[in-house]
Amino acid sequence: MSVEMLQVIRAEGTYDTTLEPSLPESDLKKLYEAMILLRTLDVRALSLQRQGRIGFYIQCIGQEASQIGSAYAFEPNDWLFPSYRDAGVAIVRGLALKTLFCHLMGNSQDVMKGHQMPNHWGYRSINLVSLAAPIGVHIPVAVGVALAAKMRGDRIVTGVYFGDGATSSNDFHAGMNFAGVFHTPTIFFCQNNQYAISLPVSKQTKAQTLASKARAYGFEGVRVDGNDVLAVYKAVKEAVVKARNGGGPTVIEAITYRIGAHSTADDPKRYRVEREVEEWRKRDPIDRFRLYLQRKGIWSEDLEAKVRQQADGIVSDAIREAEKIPPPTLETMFEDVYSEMSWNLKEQLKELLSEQRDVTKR
Amino acid sequence: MSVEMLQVIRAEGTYDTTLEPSLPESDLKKLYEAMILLRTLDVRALSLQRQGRIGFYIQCIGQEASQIGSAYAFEPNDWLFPSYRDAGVAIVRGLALKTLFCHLMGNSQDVMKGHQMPNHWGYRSINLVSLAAPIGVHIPVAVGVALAAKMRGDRIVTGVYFGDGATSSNDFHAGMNFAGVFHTPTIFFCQNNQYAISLPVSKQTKAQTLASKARAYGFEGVRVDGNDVLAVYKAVKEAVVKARNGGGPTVIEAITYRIGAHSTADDPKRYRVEREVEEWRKRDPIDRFRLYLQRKGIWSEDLEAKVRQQADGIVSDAIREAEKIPPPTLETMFEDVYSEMSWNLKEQLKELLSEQRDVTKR
Amino acid sequence: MTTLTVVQAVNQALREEMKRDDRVVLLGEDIGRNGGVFRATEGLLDEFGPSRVMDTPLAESGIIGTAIGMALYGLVPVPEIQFLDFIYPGFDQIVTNLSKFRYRSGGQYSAHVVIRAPYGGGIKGGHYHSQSTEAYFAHTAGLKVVIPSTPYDTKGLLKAAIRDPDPVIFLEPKKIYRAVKGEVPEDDYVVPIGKSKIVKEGSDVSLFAYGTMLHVALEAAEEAAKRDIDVEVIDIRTLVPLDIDSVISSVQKTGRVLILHEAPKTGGFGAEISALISEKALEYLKAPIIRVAGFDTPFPYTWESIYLPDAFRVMKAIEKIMQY
Amino acid sequence: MTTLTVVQAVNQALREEMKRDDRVVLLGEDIGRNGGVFRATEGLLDEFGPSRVMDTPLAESGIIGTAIGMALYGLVPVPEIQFLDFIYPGFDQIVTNLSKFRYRSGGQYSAHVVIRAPYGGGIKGGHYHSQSTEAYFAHTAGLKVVIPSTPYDTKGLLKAAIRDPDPVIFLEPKKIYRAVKGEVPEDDYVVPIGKSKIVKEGSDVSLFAYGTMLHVALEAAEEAAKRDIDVEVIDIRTLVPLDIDSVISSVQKTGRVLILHEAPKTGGFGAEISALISEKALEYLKAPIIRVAGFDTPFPYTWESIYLPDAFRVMKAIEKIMQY
Ligand SMILES: Cc1ncc(C[n+]2csc(CCOP(=O)(O)OP(=O)(O)O)c2C)c(N)n1
Ligand SMILES: Cc1ncc(C[n+]2csc(CCOP(=O)(O)OP(=O)(O)O)c2C)c(N)n1
Ligand SMILES: [Mg+2]
Ligand SMILES: [Mg+2]
Repeated sequence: MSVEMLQVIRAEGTYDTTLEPSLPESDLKKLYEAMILLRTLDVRALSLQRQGRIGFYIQCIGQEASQIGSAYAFEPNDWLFPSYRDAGVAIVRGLALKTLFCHLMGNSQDVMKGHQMPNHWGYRSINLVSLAAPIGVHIPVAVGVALAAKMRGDRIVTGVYFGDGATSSNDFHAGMNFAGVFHTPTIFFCQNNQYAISLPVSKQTKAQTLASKARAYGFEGVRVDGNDVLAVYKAVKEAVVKARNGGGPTVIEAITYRIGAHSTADDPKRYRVEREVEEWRKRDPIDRFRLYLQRKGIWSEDLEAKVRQQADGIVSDAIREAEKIPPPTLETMFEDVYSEMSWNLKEQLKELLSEQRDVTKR
Repeated sequence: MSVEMLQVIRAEGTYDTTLEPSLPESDLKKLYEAMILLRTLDVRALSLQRQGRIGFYIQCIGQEASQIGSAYAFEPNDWLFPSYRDAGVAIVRGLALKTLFCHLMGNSQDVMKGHQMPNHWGYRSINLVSLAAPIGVHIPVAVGVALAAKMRGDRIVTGVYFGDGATSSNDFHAGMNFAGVFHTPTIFFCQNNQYAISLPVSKQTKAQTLASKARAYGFEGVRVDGNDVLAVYKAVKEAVVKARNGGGPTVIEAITYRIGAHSTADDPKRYRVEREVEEWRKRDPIDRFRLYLQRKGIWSEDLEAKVRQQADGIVSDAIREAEKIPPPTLETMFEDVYSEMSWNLKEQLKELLSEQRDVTKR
Repeated sequence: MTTLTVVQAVNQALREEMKRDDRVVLLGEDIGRNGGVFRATEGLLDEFGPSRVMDTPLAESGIIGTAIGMALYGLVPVPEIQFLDFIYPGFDQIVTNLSKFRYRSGGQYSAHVVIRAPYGGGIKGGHYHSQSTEAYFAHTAGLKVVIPSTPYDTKGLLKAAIRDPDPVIFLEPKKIYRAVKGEVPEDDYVVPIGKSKIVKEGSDVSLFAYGTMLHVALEAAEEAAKRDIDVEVIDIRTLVPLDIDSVISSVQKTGRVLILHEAPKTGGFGAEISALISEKALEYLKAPIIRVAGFDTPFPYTWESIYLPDAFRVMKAIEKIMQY
Repeated sequence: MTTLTVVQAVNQALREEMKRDDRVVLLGEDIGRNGGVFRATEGLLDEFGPSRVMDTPLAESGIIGTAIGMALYGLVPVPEIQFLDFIYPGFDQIVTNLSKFRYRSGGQYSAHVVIRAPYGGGIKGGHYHSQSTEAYFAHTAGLKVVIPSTPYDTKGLLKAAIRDPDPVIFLEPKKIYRAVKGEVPEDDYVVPIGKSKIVKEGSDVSLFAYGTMLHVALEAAEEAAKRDIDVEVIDIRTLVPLDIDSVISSVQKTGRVLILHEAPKTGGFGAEISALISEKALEYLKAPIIRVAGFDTPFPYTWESIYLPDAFRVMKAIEKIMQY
């Protein structure tokens, strides 16, 4: 297994025409728009959290190419299993941002009914499966969906998103092995953003590459430049097509970097030097793609202004709308434990309501 | 990673002098004696179980070269973590067979005090760690012992035994990764006996070889002919020396075959054909080593008779002695839950004793 | 009607449900060609083929995690865990995913999986083939926990579990897999989840038990009858959701409570039953609530038969309670 | 004496024990340079170096399994699990190895490991950063389970745990990590494992609590005092082995029992306390035993403050019990 990595767009925006995926201009623009929207969302959500308007947030700044490029390679009926950092996946799937902010706020229009903490999204309507925080547990689940679809003869693919740290988890091992053995149409999309909270990937594993771990399960792994949206798109697209045609699973390792903190509860200054971050800032995935679009004659100042304005509008509107929505009722806390409320839950709900407490305090 | 496997003694007993380990005749004889003793023990223990004189047994017939050759490559102060199938490891360590049978019988001289079921051996006196039945859980423990020794500056190595099936377990993944990251002196000795109960290894994983899984953790794996005691010895010895010299962990995959049933509760006719077993019987590890010894002029009919008689004697004496030993006292059931008996255990013991029941029934 | 063992009843329930509903699939270790180490899935591979009876690698988190995925996609997976003692590599999947999928998704997804596992002592398997840890699952909101004690109930409850929209932990009493036989109708029926059963009416003591211990309870009740003590034996059957009304009405009738399980006493499910009783029916109690249970040790090998509660021990407790 | 927070007390206990005994080593995720996500190990890497403060890969079964091995070899590992909610990948190691090493080896080996983990609600972390599953551990024979509620006890109990020869699950109330401050002596002391503490004497109701809920109990007791109800507040501190004598004598005094924990009610540790009381002190009870607990749902996000028992809810229960 080579430690090479697929790159289409070079740092300066030049590109390898032999590798360039054949995407029409409209798609290239969509990719760009999505990346800008994601960045805009990310910045605004962080500031909302700082202002106490949402309780918690996990940024993805720096990983836009990985998220947008990969998600774009799937078909709408493919099932995706994003991680907490992957707002980009939801964006590509067309999730309305108001819906997303209602979730971040846990209000009464949160599809998750305020049951889950921010960034733990899941929307059946767009085949995005609800996330659990414990690392790795979604991996065999994604394999199970793929296996079920295969058994049913449905030609869908599942894509599961996780980080470098997740490769150490039990469920990475179990999921990968089951995917290999049952030859499921599953894409294991690993964003190697160099850190698992404070742990650098060099201390996470001594494997030469994360992609190479696929060999332990009898299938292929591919490394791509995770800050190059076209490389990511190309690698994932090929893997998706292969999987859909019965070629089995693939691991994609996208080499990228977590520019921001792990989460709003983290302070990266404690464990990494600013200079390293600066180095990676120079490899910004949006800048890189912009240079490419410029070279292709697609980008213009006007386009930039329009795209940014549009993104700002979408995000601002979504926040404004979402903030109007009241919290869910107390009853919802007892819903969805079971398909029907059991006697003990009914009893507890009844007692709670009989307390007649002032729930404006929360 | 090649799928070749190290072989020293060929099927007919000829051998590769360039690979032959330099063992004096006395060691070769000891290896042979140990293999015969192990086979003798295995056959007798099985028949004891059939007669109801022990409750359960797990045979290792066919895997003698793997077990004896590997265990022989460690030093006495190295810590070994055998699996339930590895009576051979205990034999090489010099465990008195009476002690072993007292364990199989769970009597009052069982060092485990009758707490554990048969084949779940562990003897601190010979650095053999007590086993748990759930597959894989001893793997990170062996890594932890190695890590602690390394931290203490003690130049010991740990050897952990498991089967092909165990490579799918969570704890294989965790243990291997920790060993890679902390560069521990640990030998992962995998007896690939082709089956995990009824599951053939081809359905256990799609990896080309089990040894190759080491690469996913940044270290080396080696495949050896597990029915060739010298090949096993050589490969393990090299790995042990490397580990002791700070070279880190190694996986050894010994290719062998489980000639018998999985355990006395298993009926292999349900899932494999007799012809396959016959093929492997022809590759009997004891026969192979005998041919080698013959070619080396070490073996004679006399030696054979003596070794067999000796083994029979040791096993028969041990069984006779062990069967004389009465069961443990009821009190022992409450011991070793904690360093000191807690009030609830005392209360329960007291109540039990006050029942004044006839405990000859058991 | 035919006479079946408990494990045959499992087999029959699986077969019938697989015939009835092609979404029902089985997966687990050695369940295919080998028919399961206890033969619960015997013959099903031949009948339904390898895509509905899947032998899996040795990884319980893979089995349960994959099953959850299959359920999300609309299948009804019924994984077998070879021994309950081996479920812990998959415990994270149970606590984190299985029990919370419906809740965390606001009802969008449900992980309708029925995990079958033989539990408890009785085969001299030491602490790793004998444990009864139903209390872990009963304390995990979002799971239902069912433990049958007869062939009839086994078939009816397993069918009910497979048709129930929620995840069910279905624990099978391995000690009586073959030892207990009973009449089982050949036609389709279910035994509802969430309902206990008065197996023997009585007026002096309420004896609550489930699984293997139900039979110990009955044996003790018979013994007690000889001494003119009229024991009511209730088979709990479903631990979660517990049939609280039946528990309370029995206590109201007898005023004396004995709870029996083989799991260690401390923190066992008996504690929950006891606590509910002293919360809801304290005024009816004529004597302390007694739990007869496994000792607070790991499950022992040699003294298994002494560790496991038997009629002798239960009888002592009945006497104690009557003398109070 | 200095005033410390709970998390500072953890840090001080670790530092002192590491100084006292060079067998004590720490391992876990982000505990080194980062000082732990709650800063419990802050400064310890610098003081003791990377071989005694080890950042590990993201694998709890690796952390706990490796720690067990280190303990067998004679070290005293104190792994940190970042949140109790993340312990389940290592649950097999706990149930299978940690709790049973001494037993299964007939006392030859002991896995003297102290697992520290922040537990419980209070940081709006949803169901995966808030759970209180102490009952799982309390039902696992071979483990000791300790939950402190004050900085003083945190230091003393953690030191005791590190010196105790048995494996200890040491759960730290994350809600009050920083919120509760208290005087902590700078010199060496231990608070014995297995002893509860009467935090406030009283004669009307015995209120048992631990961890974060102890403070809720005290607040409720104060409120009750205003209404002339004299509540005795007992900090359980050690769940296993429980200080049964103190529990029973308090009940004998008051005859009214209220048990408070934030874990879901069904199968929570409150059930065990209740069951022991109705087994051993039924005749003293003047009212039903009431458990105030978390609801039987996964831990919710938005309504966390309502889910968690508070003084308001406890006060309602006190009133109910007094009116009985
Ligand atoms: C089982 C488990 N252990 C620990 C954690 C705490 N934790 C949350 S995120 C994280 C690091 C994950 O790193 P990685 O997989 O690289 O993803 P990234 O955050 O970099 O996107 C850790 C340790 C967790 N969520 N689950
Ligand atoms: C976690 C777990 N799951 C299932 C089992 C049941 N079981 C016992 S041995 C075994 C097969 C092990 O196969 P392998 O690792 O190849 O070792 P072998 O028995 O062939 O020596 C299985 C599935 C177990 N002991 N532990
Ligand atoms: Mg990362
Ligand atoms: Mg095998």
